[in-house]
Amino acid sequence: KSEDDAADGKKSTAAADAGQKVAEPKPGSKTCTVDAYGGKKIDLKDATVGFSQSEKEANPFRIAETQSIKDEAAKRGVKLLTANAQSQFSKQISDVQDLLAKGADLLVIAPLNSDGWDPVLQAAAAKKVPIVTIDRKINATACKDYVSFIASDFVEQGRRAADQMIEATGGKGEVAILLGSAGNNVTTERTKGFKERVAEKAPGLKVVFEQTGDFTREKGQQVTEQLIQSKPGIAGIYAENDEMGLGAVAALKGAGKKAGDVKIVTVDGTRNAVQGVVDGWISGVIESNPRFGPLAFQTLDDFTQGKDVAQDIIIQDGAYDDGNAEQDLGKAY
Amino acid sequence: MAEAALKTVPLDKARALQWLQRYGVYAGVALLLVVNIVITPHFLSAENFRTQAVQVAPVIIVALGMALVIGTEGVDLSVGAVMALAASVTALYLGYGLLPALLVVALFAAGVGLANGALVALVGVQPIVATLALMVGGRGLALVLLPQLKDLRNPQLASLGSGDVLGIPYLILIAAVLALLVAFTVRRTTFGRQLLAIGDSRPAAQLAGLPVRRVLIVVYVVSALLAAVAGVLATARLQASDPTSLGNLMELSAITAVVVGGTPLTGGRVNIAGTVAGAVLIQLLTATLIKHDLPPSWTQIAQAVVIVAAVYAARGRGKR
Amino acid sequence: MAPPAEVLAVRGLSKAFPGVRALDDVDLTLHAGEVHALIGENGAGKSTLIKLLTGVYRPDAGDIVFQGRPVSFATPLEAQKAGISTIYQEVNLIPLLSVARNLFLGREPRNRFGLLDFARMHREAEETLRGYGVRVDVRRPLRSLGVGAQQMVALARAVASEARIVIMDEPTSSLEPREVETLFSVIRRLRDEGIAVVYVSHRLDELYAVCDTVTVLRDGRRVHHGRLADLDRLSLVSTMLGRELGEVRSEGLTKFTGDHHATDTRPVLEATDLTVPHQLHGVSVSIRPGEVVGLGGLLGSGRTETAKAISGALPLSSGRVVVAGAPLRGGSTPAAIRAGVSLLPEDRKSEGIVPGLSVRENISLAVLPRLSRFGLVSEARVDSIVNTFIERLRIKASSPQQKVGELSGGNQQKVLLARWLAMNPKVLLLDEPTRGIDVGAKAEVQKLVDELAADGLGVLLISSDLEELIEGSDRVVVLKDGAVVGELTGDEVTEDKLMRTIAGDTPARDAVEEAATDG
Amino acid sequence: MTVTKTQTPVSVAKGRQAEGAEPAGPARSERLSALVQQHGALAVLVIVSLVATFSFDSFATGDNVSNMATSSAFLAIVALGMTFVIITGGIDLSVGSLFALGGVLAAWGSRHGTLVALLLPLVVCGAVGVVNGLLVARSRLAPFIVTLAAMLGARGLMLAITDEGANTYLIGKGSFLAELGQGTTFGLGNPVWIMLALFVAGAVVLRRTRFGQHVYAVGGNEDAAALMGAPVARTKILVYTLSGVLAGLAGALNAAWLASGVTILGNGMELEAISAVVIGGTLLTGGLGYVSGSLVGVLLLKVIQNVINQIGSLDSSYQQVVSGAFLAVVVVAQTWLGRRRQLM
Ligand SMILES: Nc1ncnc2c1ncn2[C@@H]1O[C@H](COP(=O)(O)OP(=O)(O)OP(=O)(O)O)[C@@H](O)[C@H]1O
Ligand SMILES: Nc1ncnc2c1ncn2[C@@H]1O[C@H](COP(=O)(O)OP(=O)(O)OP(=O)(O)O)[C@@H](O)[C@H]1O
Ligand SMILES: [Mg+2]
Ligand SMILES: [Mg+2]
Repeated sequence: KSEDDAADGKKSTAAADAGQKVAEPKPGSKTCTVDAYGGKKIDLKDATVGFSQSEKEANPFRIAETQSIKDEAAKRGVKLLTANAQSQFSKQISDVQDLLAKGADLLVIAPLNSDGWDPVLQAAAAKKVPIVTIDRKINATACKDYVSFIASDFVEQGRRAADQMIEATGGKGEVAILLGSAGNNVTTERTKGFKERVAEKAPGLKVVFEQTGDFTREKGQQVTEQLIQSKPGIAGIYAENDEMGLGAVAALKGAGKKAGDVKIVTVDGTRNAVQGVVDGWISGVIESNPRFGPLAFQTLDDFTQGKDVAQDIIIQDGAYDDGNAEQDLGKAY
Repeated sequence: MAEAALKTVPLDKARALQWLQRYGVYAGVALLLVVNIVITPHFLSAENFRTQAVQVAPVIIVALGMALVIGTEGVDLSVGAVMALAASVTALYLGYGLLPALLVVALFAAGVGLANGALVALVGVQPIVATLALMVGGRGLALVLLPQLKDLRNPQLASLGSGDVLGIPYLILIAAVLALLVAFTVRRTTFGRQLLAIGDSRPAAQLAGLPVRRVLIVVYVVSALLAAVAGVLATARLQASDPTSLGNLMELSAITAVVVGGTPLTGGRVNIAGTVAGAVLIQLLTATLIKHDLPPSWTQIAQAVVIVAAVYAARGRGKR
Repeated sequence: MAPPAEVLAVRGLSKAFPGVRALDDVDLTLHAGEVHALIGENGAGKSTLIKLLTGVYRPDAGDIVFQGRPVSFATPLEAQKAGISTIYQEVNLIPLLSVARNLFLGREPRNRFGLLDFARMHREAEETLRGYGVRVDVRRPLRSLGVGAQQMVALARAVASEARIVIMDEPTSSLEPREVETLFSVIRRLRDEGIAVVYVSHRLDELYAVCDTVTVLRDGRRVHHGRLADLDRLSLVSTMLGRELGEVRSEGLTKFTGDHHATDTRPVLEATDLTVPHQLHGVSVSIRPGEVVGLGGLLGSGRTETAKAISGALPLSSGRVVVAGAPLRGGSTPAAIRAGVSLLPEDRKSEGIVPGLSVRENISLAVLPRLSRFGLVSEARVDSIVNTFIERLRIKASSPQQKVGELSGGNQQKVLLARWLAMNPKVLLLDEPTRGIDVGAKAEVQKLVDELAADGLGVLLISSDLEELIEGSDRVVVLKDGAVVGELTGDEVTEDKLMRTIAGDTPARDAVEEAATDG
Repeated sequence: MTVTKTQTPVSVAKGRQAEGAEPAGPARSERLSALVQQHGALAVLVIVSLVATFSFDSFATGDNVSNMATSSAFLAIVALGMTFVIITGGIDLSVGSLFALGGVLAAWGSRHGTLVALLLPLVVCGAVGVVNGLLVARSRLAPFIVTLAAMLGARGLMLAITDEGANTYLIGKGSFLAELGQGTTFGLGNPVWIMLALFVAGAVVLRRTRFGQHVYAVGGNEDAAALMGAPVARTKILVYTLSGVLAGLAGALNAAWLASGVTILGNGMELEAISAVVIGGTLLTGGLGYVSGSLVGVLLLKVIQNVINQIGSLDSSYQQVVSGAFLAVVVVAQTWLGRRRQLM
């Protein structure tokens, strides 16, 4: 018996209207077709789709992502093969190869890393298997090595987080960044966007502390504890995911701070974080929507029917702040 | 006397070496404290010391069990997984109240400890491989039980994580009591002596009629139980159960603390005070690097250097 | 005849360990073709001297002149290359490697591609070993050989290199008589080739059989040197122990009186039909209180296994052990110990002592649960027991806190005896209790066994030292190939009879060679 | 003290010499169990593969086999070095980090030519290996802790040269290096051939050279080996160096295969390599081991992973439970077989 079984119920009801919306494609953005890619038209219904997930389905983002793929496949009656790389990149490479060997006609990949996909792309190209990558980009040529890329713009997420931070702190003071795990390009891009925007719009805001919290709540808490001891005057903390942000909240609570004493901005949009906004501990959450299923399958469907699909499908992410957190809580995952 | 004069020089060196061998860790801790007090702003405050102590407490608790295991010439790689398992089980059973949940946690941990102990003592599998199997499987089980992080809102658990008596947080208190208990066990009990004898020479212990298998199994169970305590405390502190990342790499931190603290990996000797100091040394080092906002690459390299330096200083003297 | 060339001259060699002056200002001279006995009590410094000569330890003071040049070897390898080969007392060969590889390690024959030439290696290894009476499949791992054969491999290895000096630290402690003979013939051959031999042994007969000269060490100092023939056995012992000749003479060389009287006719230990696959085939032994029963047999005849089976250290496939009327649960050492059966293992270093623990902890190891309450040790009671035994057995240690690993062999043996005596056992199984310990300590151990038997203890005595077996036992059970082949009682216990029973119908030589060629 | 507790006095190590009843018996069963210990993993591999072949259509296909071979090659090269280390009675935890470091160095170096790209990882990782070896052999520190430190240090170094992991260096398409990693010869990837060549060389070195004899001797009984004149320290330094070099090489080849110096590689690889070596019949206590066994061990791990993927529907957490359980079963089986052997 769990402590708060009841709370879980709410989730599913709201999930329906929290699907991804595509940002208006910029004029002139590139598209791809089966002919250009060099495959053949097939009917998605008879096809086998292979899905390679990068990390264990153990955090809200991955859970929602895998679930949404599975749900959509079930809805469309498509045969789905799945594999999970358990955060090991070498395993993901062999996972995808296994999926190909098992006869996947189409691939959806949530890459653990942007680089190092040559062997997989070659193998897929040899079999003319179209690839759609979700949530993270593969560094390769679109419409040649893969069909399209559906994801949020991480740099943009960083920029928007910076906007929120500037607003919350009034653009002055010292802020800290809780970095994601080292070597991860989500980390790199969310940092880049944040720093760029701060430098550009609020020179009064200084990034004085950047330490990794490995995307986990525990590390986020521990690092923040050290931070508030050595820099008691810190005005804001930018956490590159919700978990670290919640860790920071725990640390602040532990140190006897009040909600709002230190402004926290996070990225992801999980339930707990949005609840944090409602409670006043978190100033803003930039959404990174994990529900890739509908969009991914729509793209595959269009593509296999011979229609044009965009090469870069950037999702319009939402954001939560004290204005909308309460009513949008249901949209969070 | 000429002879005496001749001897003083090498003798002093030998003595210094011996001193370093015995007190090196403590000297290291003292040095880091002094350096920090000088260069780190706001270091010298009760709050700060409390933070460091609270953060290191779970590591110490795990390292205590690890020290016992290493004393028997074994090693336990599954401690991190047991922490995760403890977190999962706590979350699952907290609905029945804290105490019942803790009992179930203890059962699970004892199960893992028994499995480790049985593989090592009854089947004769090398500890490193036996516990590796449980490290992989244990974390898997934790995730099967609770596939994702879960927030816990239990006031009792919350007070366990952040409450205190007379200003001393429970976490520190528990770690201290456990450390004393384990140190006492090693020094004063039959079990402690038997453990050391087994670690020093297993065939001799066997022929001396010691209950070798029982002692080994108990040691692995104790290690698992201590890891579970650490897991529960970490969960209580976090107010959330996080089976994915809780206890990751804890086995390495614990082993490092034990070895840096002067317990040899070859068994037969256990240094509990040193183990505590070893854990504190690594904690202070990490804190220093974080507080001065040095990049992670630095942290890792610095840890590597400190580990080697500490073990080098404490090494048994080589060829005479 | 011109005096043979001086091969080695050692002057003023000293070495101290923390708390011990292991060697103090020792001189030693060796000539080509000389067999030099190095003797002394346990802990006198013999092994230390050897280790200094061969680069295992560095001397604190003194110099070593080898073949006219001062040398200082940094490693045993250097010493070996220069021409000093050693058979060490404890560390020997590599059990998992094949016999041939052990023999040739470091000087393997190679073919023209620089790769090892196994065919040649095996051929040569077989040939070489045949010269030492060992016929085995040299491709098998060394550990599949008996101890004696292993020792012969070590010997062959040491002699095979271009040695000028061959040092043997207690080479015979695990050899059987026939093998000792082989060893002696090798030593004589070395002597004829002008190679100097340093020979360490606690067995005085052997010294007189092969050695020309002698150096006696006592407490790390050289107390005598000269021709061995000039000193009779008793004087040798008295110099070694530093006691008056008369005193030594009056006490005799063995301490056994040989006549114990069983106080009870009912046996305290009855082992019947002990069977362990491949090792024991239905061995039965019974011991009455106050009786010393000897267990005779060749190496590998199953004596150790019998003792281990009785003490529960080996699981039985059939057979039973009854102690004082109560059957024992098989295969459990703790159960046997609780019932009052204690085993002093043959292999003191790896199965007996716990080297890293102190004398105090080693003595109290088995008895600890009795000195504890709720698992807590009563330190006062431990101290009192430990002190009693240190005194009673005259254990020489710098303090009860000294590590047992640092003690000399004899004192380690006494610590083990103390461990068991503290348990107040009913039956004591002694497997080679005096192997590798000096005459003084040996006499003390023997006297102790006598006293214990007089107190009503049942004793099983395993010894490869026939003299000891004959003088010590009331009755001798003889084993061969894991089965009882005879029993001698009372007047039958004579050297001649025992030898014949042990050998059985087949002469010893054939038995061993037959075994050696299988596989 | 030179005389440590690792020594095995002859008297414990003795085996059966005289066994009247059945003279050939022990010898034959000894050989048999030696055979099983050496090839037990192979038997398991064959069984698992057969079962998989009959259960899954897509298992025994050319594609699948060649994929498994390629992805095994890198771990196998690492395990080869680990085999040498473990036979000496040591352990090397730094290989995972060195694998990552080697890859990054190769990718970085590829901008300065193929030679630099290939040599740099070998030299740097080899140097880390030398340091490991020196600390283990000369300063007599425990291999576990020395290589644990090296594991941290090497990863730190890798992060330092990639701007805390933010930079991924790429290897130019069509370069010699990329061809080396991605090309195939007779249907198998080049890394597989390189790996096979290394294993053959490794087997020859281990079984047919003096150095190989020393490796076994040091692991079998270090003190005895020293007294018998084996260069113990040099042997140890060499095996750690070899392990470092091979880990670096595996990393470099992997980078060539992936055409980039991926920074998130190699976590936990040391444990995988150790498992493979142990499953392959090499004793962790040293003195006994087989290069071929390690290869089989690696393949076994890969096949199991492949089978889990073939099942397809297993939850990621169940996958872990299954691999843990499998590991336990294999080591228990190994230990039973090994124990029978020790009785001899
Ligand atoms: N490594 C060591 N550390 C401390 N003390 C030692 C060490 N090795 C030897 N000793 C001490 O040096 C002295 C001489 O020991 P050594 O081994 O040379 O005696 P030994 O004459 O060979 O005796 P035995 O006949 O028992 O073999 C002993 O008191 C012993 O305790
Ligand atoms: N599992 C086994 N299979 C075959 N032979 C074995 C096995 N275990 C032990 N042996 C052999 O059985 C023989 C009996 O050995 P044991 O030690 O009992 O002889 P012993 O008479 O006590 O001689 P020692 O004087 O050396 O103690 C030995 O040669 C030993 O190597
Ligand atoms: Mg000696
Ligand atoms: Mg014996």
